[in-house]
Amino acid sequence: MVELVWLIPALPLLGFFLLLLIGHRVGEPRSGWIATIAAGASFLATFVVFMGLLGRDGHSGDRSYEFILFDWLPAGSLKVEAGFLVDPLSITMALFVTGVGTLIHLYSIGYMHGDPKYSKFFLYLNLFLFSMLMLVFGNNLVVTFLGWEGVGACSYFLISFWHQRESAATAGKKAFVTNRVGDWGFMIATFAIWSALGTVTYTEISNSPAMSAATGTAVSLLLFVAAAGKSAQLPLYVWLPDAMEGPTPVSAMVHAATMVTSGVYLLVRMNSVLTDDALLVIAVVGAATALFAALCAVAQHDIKKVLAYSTVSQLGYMFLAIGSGAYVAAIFHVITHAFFKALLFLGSGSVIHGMHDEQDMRKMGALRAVMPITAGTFIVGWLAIAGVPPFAGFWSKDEILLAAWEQKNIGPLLWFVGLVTALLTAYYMSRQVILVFFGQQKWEEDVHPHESPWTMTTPLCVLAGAAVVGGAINLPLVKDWLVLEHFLEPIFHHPHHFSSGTSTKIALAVISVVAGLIGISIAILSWLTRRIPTERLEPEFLENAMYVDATYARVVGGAGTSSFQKTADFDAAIVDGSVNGFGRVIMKFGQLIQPTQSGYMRNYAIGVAVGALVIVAVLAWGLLL
Amino acid sequence: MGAAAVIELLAAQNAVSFPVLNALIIVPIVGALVVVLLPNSRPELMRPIGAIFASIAGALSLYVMAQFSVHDPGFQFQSIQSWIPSLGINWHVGVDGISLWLVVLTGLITPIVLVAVDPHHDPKPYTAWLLLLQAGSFGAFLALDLFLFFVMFEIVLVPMYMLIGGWGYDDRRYAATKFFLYTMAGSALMLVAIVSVATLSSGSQDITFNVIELAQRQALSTNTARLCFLAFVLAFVIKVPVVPVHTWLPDAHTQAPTAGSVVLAAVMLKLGTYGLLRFGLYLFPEASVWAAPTLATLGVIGVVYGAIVATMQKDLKRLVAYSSVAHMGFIVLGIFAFTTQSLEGGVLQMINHGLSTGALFLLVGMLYERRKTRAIAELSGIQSAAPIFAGFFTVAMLSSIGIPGLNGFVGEFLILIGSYETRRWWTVIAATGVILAALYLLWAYQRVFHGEPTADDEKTADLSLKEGLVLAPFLAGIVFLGIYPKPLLERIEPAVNNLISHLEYHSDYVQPDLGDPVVVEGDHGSKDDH
Amino acid sequence: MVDTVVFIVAAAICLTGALGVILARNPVHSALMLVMTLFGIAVQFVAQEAHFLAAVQVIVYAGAIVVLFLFVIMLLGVDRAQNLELSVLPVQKWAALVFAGGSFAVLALLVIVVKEPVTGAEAMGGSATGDENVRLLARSLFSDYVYAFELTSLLLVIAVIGAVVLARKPKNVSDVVTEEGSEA
Amino acid sequence: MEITTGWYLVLGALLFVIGGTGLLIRRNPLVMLMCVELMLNGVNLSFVAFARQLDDIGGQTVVFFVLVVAAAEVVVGLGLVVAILRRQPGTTADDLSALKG
Repeated sequence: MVELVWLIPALPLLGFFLLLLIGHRVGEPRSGWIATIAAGASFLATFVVFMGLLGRDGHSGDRSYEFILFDWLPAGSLKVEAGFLVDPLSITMALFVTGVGTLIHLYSIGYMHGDPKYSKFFLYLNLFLFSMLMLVFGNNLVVTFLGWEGVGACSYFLISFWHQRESAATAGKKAFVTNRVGDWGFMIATFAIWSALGTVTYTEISNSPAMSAATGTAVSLLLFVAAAGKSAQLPLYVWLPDAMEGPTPVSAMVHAATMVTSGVYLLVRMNSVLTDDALLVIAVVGAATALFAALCAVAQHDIKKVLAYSTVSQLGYMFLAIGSGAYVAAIFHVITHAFFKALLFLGSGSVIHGMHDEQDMRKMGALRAVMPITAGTFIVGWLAIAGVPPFAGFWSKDEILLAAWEQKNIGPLLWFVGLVTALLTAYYMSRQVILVFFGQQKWEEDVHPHESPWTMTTPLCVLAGAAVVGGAINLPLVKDWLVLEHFLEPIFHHPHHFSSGTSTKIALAVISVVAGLIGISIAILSWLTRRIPTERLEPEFLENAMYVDATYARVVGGAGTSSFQKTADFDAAIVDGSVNGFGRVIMKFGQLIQPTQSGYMRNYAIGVAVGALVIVAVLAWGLLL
Repeated sequence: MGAAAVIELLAAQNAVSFPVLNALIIVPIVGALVVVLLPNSRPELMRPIGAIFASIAGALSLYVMAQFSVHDPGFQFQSIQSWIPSLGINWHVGVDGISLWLVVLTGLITPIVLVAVDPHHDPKPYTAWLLLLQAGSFGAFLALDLFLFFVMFEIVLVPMYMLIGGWGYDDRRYAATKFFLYTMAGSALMLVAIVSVATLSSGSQDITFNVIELAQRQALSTNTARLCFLAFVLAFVIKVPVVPVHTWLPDAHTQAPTAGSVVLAAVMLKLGTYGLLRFGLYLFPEASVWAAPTLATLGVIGVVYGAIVATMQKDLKRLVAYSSVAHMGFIVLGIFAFTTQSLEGGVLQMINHGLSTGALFLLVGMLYERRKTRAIAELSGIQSAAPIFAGFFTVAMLSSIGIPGLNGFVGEFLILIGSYETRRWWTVIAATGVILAALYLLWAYQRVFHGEPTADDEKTADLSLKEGLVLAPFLAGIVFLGIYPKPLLERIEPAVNNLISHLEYHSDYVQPDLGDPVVVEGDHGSKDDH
Repeated sequence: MVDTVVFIVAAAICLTGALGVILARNPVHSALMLVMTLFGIAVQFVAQEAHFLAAVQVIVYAGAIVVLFLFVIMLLGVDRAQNLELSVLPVQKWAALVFAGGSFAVLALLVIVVKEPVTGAEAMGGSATGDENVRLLARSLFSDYVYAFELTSLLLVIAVIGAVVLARKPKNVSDVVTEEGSEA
Repeated sequence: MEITTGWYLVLGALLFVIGGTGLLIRRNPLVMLMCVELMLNGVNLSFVAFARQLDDIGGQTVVFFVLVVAAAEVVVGLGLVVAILRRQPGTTADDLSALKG
């Protein structure tokens, strides 16, 4: 059954072409249904392939199946095939990508109701899903890069979907260009790997001898540059908060659940080449990003901006896990995060929908009563991300903190940063829930919030269910319960094992739960019961994300633009100017000798005569001598 | 084997087979004559009849493609007619994997632009010049005789000069003169070098201008060869164009009529890169290796510099022109990296650039027809008014940016991955070009297509069916080559490998063995054990 | 002795005529002086045993070309004396004199100093001596130079057509003078 | 005194120089054409003199061709003069300076 893998990306692609041809004609809501069915069918196909893979023996390396479509780029010794790699990692990713993707497609049917470009939105969504699946299933770096760029392009289309808004158009462009910086790293890493190992195929890379330390570290760091671009890590995170200009389902799917985690996927996929030096860098950057973004999230007022910074922060967690060598924990968190963050985004979308496109949390409040399903599911998501047991987020976050604690060089420091981030996360999410669903009604009288249609609430309920029980796929302490870890084990070069004893594990877990509860308590005290003055909790410095983005903008808009402009002026004035100057010199010289052309024939004749005389004289001179 | 023997052999072959390459050059010339002889009272006939002849030539080029023997590294369909026997000059044409696709591109682009672009006045000379341009381009790509090549290389200047000067925009005279003088200045020295190469390599043998023969002789002293190489290279780098001799291009592109811009970008610039391959690397292997670092550096400078300057352009057409400078820089880098991948990528990128930039110029031309302006600042929100038009533009733009799955990526990727082995740091810098490409194209796209349309923009008509059909071949090519470039690559590869072994044989260059991994002793991973 | 006398007399005629051509105010006088020079040269030709050329010189030059000049002068009515102020161009006069003096000095010097044949090339056309000057010339013309000879006929035809085209009035199609001239 | 080839050559040179001087100083186009004839005759004389000295009939053949070309030249030249003077009687060579740079 694993041979059906080609169907998984083919179905959304089919949906894309169908919508391209007839989407305009079938209109709303049928075009939405076409896309949703394509995504759902893709999920079913993934499930079938998954079952087929499970049917194979897990230990003899049999759970790795390559499906080659055709030679893509055959050039000399370079062989790049358009091929798929089905193994535990790719199928795990594909399951939640198609699963969450299908739910978001369904949600969008209701959310995009009435939009003039309704069918186009679904067309992009299907294309995105196709690209994402190519990224996941590609059997070599280049096919993954195809998906990598494909999701980048789709993200660009979707962010600037409402391009009439200047800010949306700019955000789309910014996302694409920032991602391109990462792509640069991806390309150079690919070249270096091919140069060193003579292959770009994953199975061959993981079976190759290790590269020299310098090359290995360089390749690892370049891959991390790629991942940092796509997964919004410091210093390339700036595009993600702006990406919230896109429609909310896009934020949920592209910028929370799937695309932004592809950096994590890439590093996990390439785990065999990552060196210890590079891992340390990844861990530090991941931890720094987690803390930085959590701090920024504390002071946001836009309901989606909070979630955006939260996403950046959670992605930082994942990189912290990778840097600590705990790849399974990273993938585990990718999955649980996909559940609860998609849930939160969709919930926020439902709120925005119900509030008629109001996004400022200060104008909400007490929506619990009018939007019961949205509120209930949102609260589930909140508890999951805040790390309250037994919700999904608790388990994955706990594993990451444990991995950080065990990091060889600066473990406790990383753990502490992670812990503070957990506290902050619990705080800002509680703040959000309180501001939106509890407290006093702060919306205008003429706004009439309402619950969303069933197409929107159904995905919320499903995701809420997943956010509650999602942690069950990898429960700690009991060895047989680590389902995900066992399933993924074949793909790892150096399997990671936690060395801490059970008591340490429990102690760390308790501490993190306490940290989460402290965060929640502060939020309740400040925002619900107003015991703590709230003004000081929203410093302007944090509201503006520590002015990083503003600094970038000033550099790009100031020095960057002016240096580009100077180059263009240089081109016009010096390079082209010298060409025209050469022409002018010739013309000046021509004007200089122009008077000799008097137009009098006899003048010319005398010129000829004297010239002839001189020639004869010279010849005669030679003859006489 | 002497030239005379080759001629005899080929004469025997010619007796039986149809000289399709000669027909390829002659058909458009006949077409031009027919168009010239048509009565002036029937202006509506000019373009259709011209298009028919151009299409016949296009069909012949497709025939050549179909009959082309895939794994033959040498020249096929050769045809030799004696021309100036006392000087050893022959009408000698032939096609190999490097020129094949350029010929096909020339064959297909010309009929399309003839159909697509309305000259608005004087259709007769317009059609005739375009046909002559097609014939000259065929001749330059097919010539295997240095003298014949020079003649063809110069012939194509005249139609383009006339097209820019006669049907261009406001500043057309300046642009046409600059174009003509600049390229002529470059090729003047090339003529000297051609004569030098032919006479100095003759020695005790007959003088010959036969490229294959001269490449085999390699009779010049090192310094002479380097000097001659530089003279050739000067002509070609101006044509490509390589920074800093590129400034004729933005003017020519901007002022040329749409058809001129498309052919200029798709076909004529390729004469430069094709020349570097055929007459640079092939005739002067040692000098090529000697000059490679400098030329690769110029290529990389072109990539970055062209992109930076493109970013700040205020004229959409000029922006696309500077993007050409950047893209051609990639090709130059690929050529002077001397690996199978980089050279294949370079040849492929010539085709890719022709398709994507050609499509972009067509689209900008269509936009100009609608709005009578090319200034980015005067356009806004076109996507709302003309979504299909914007969609076509997006695809061409993404191809130019180098999104995988579209053709632009394939060429760039092969160039860069091939160059990485021999020109590592050049590649690292050149790869930043992909960031800049996204920057300038997306910024321009945002300003022109995104945003709120003004009252004028609102009225912009969407793509008509005819325009869609004209652009369809470009888009089909863009997508097809992005997904399945194998048919092209497998025909290019033998010729490219042949060129590299020629290079290795005549110089101390050795292509690194890219297929085999570098094994680091004692540092094996644990996975190898089982 | 006779040779010397003939040469001196003929040379004197030639030079007088030549100076007359360039110094006469009236173009008609110039034309008549030209006839004088041409006649003197014909005498020199005879002295050099070029009998055929001497005859042609008289018939074609004196008989046709000079007559043609006179026709044109009469036709256009420009037979008035002209101001012999040599030139409106200031430098011209002096430059012309320098040229005249310089050229003559160089040429005369060459003639005097160089004694042996200048080129040393072998004779190609055959001997020029003997009584059969006309026959020799004819053989040379119709064998070695036959293509050039035929081309001259083409040249003459073209000259005729050119003259007709140039000289005709837009209204009057035929122009007697040029018709006549074409027969020369 | 024996008349050597040199004398003929000096005479030819004199005629050539006189003709050339006339060409340079006269403005009347008709006279200028006559001066050209003078120059041609000076050269012709040299040719004939050389033909005799070198015993080569080729020199005389060239003179024959010079005569033909001179005739053609005069015909076309006079045609031009007629055309010019008919439009603007009294035109001199110095009036025809439209090609001034």
